[in-house]
Amino acid sequence: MINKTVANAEVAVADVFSNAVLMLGGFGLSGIPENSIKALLARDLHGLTCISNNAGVDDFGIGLMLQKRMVKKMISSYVGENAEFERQLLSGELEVELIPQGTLAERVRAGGAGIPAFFTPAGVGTEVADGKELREFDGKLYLLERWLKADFAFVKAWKGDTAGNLIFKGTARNFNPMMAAAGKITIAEVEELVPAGELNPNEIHTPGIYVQRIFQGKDYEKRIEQRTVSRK
Amino acid sequence: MINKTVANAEVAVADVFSNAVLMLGGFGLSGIPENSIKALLARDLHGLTCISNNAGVDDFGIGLMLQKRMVKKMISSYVGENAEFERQLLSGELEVELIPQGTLAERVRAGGAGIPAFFTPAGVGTEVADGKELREFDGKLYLLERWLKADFAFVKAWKGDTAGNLIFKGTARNFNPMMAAAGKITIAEVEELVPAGELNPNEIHTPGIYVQRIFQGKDYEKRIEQRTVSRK
Amino acid sequence: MLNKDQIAQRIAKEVQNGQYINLGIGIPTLVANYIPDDLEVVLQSENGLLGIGPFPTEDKVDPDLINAGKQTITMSKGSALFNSSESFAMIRGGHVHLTILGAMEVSENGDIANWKIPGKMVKGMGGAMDLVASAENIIVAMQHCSKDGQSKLLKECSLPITGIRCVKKIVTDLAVVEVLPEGGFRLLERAPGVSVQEIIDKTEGRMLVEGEIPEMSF
Amino acid sequence: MLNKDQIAQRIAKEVQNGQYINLGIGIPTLVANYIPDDLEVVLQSENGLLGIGPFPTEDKVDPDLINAGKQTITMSKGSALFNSSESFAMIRGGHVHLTILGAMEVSENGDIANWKIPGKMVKGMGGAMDLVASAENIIVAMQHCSKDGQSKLLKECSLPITGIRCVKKIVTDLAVVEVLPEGGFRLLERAPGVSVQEIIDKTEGRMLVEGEIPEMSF
Repeated sequence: MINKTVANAEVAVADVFSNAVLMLGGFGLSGIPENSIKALLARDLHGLTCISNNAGVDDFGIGLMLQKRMVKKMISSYVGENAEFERQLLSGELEVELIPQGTLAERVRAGGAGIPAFFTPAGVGTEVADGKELREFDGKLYLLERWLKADFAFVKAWKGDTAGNLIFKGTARNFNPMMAAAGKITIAEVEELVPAGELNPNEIHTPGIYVQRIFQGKDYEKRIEQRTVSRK
Repeated sequence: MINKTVANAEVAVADVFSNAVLMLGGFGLSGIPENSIKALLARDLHGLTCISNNAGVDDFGIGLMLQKRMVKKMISSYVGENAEFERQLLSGELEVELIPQGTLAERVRAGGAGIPAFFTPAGVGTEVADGKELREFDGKLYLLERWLKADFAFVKAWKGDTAGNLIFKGTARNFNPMMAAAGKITIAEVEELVPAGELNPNEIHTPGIYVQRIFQGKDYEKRIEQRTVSRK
Repeated sequence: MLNKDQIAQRIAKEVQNGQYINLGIGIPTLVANYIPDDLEVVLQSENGLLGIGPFPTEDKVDPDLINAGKQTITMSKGSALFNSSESFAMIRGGHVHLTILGAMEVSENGDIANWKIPGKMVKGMGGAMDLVASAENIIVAMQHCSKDGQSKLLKECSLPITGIRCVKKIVTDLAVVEVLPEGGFRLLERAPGVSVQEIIDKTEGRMLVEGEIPEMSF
Repeated sequence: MLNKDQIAQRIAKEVQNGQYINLGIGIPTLVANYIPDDLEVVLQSENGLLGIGPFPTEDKVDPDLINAGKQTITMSKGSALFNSSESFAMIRGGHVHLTILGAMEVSENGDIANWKIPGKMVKGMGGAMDLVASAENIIVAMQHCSKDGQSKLLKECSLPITGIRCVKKIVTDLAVVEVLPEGGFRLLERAPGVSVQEIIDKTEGRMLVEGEIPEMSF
């Protein structure tokens, strides 16, 4: 089996270039590629377009890339909880394209799956529909939406093997599998990297074909945004 | 959790009606809903439209439904290995719509996913494109294809729980998950039915939301079409 | 007048056995606390879970298990995990029976606005546009009037809308209101101690009032 | 003239390290036997497997593990299973680097016909139309002529076509032929003992012959 392992995050992101289009997995701060983001922050990059459901918080995740002014444009569905983001947006420093979450997920899936466009009901009659083709099927209106692809996709999995196969855990799966498939170069970081053959082929969420580089991540912080508990 | 269990195949298929549109999972004879097919054969049904990648063989699977003249129309990608099928087709008794396998898979997925239409490159320049909208995206030509849905979808899984969650095994997965999502009523038969809570939520291939009825299958024959072995 | 918990409690009465339900952030999340124990329902979280359980005890908190409001959660028995594309396939495909969400405005033809205040709030629509474009039954939980006293049940939405002709019912601090298929609101119930006249006065859109309007019971 | 195994053996030389490959039914399936051990490649089966291993020994036969030709197979180390929609997402999305398949006809602009003989054969296209519409590199394995001596390398396909302008290379019992981007065939190699003239005679489409044409080596 083809071995996709690279030494660490620094090696994995070494050829990311300014003005590239990136995808970053995660929902809120759950399942984000922490190691890759840290390695990207250490590089001198600018003009990036980041496709990610959220934009992190001020001092973690993509929020840190915004602080460093590496990002020219965000393509997201929800960008609350980020004061620096809002400041850059209102001042015009940052371009933002807001997309309904399901449309975002499906556009990314379409990018990986070779579907250049599809119809969805989300956004009909709203400003999301501006400039888009509207068509009726079986009595209901739909919008035509295009695929999304990226030069580099960054995903975070629970377990992975050297062939690039990935297994996610809990709701940290979210956008990661679709982004893995939509990246020209997909870089996966995992909490536990095992030799090919150790994962059950029936339990794999992302087949290795989508992953170009994989590395063992370290020091996961896994920050929680809304720690909510109930009494015993 | 909602309990979807029914006693057996006979109960599960009791309300299937003549002229209904059915989907049946499986690739060749692998992963086909053997018990449901047997129960359908015991009923007096006609005029059925069957959406299934293949049409079984003469004496097994959907082939048996063809023998009984229950099927008006087959929608498939490959229908070789079935003499009775070919006879009915050439004599005009049976209508057949042949669809590229990937387009079939994606049309069924679209039906379950609320995507009424999508563009695909498969079939451009061929008779499959006749009467379909052709459009260029990024310099390449694509066809517009519509979703497929069914009145009843029949799927076969390895394990399932009473909430309708399913896990498939090996390549017997094939079309089953998409069909489960595209049926108005989805009937799942499983080799092993367990109480809700016994399957690992992270390993489920088809979430129970798609399944309306589930039953413990029995006497699986699992016929092999091309037994091919190598010497030790 | 109802408080938030009472609005949630009243909405819980709309829940039917066997339903798959998506609860939005805010009051809708509270609905889970009031669903009767004898109803078997499954709560969907659009970030990839069917079967939301109670919030975890301190020792069970797992950063890899959150709901769409980013709160830590648990899984109920028989739950299933999946990716975001599958999650919205479920929603768009009409497999989720009931969606309960908050709103800033609802118009008398069922349009809803809940994602943007031009020049002020630019958080994004999240999954709301997909949900309102897809679910067969949509119930809105909100205050009847804004903080400065403006009605939120309008002839037409003034804010950028999230979806058209989709809201079926509205439960506010004052009333339970149906959106008629042909357009217009119809008053179904009033909050304890609230008069029909007060509700009419605080509703900008057309409000049909037929016969005796019962007080809500819980 | 090459036999089927030799055609497969010659095609195996086109395989590059690190490729994901889809092998069609027939001669293409035989290619797997000739891929050098020092190349790391992964074979895709469009019914839902990455990492096809050798055929099973009698005691390891599993009806739940077959390839697209419905033959019983095994899985190699590091393989992954998935559904048909994901499988063709991989194919359509361009993730499979090389597709090797059989054909009844190939035209000089790279059109391929391999799924239907009107009035005679109605088996269906299976995954072939998706594969040829998607893969960046498509190699055809076939006999140079039909059983009744008609060339299968044509100016235009006479049978219903499977895909347009997609075939990059053809390996037959007589020759290795390239399809030029601007149209037309180009002779690359000839089978041992077969003359350039015989190949030209048996090719209906335009065949460019430049310089010395080497004999195939294995």
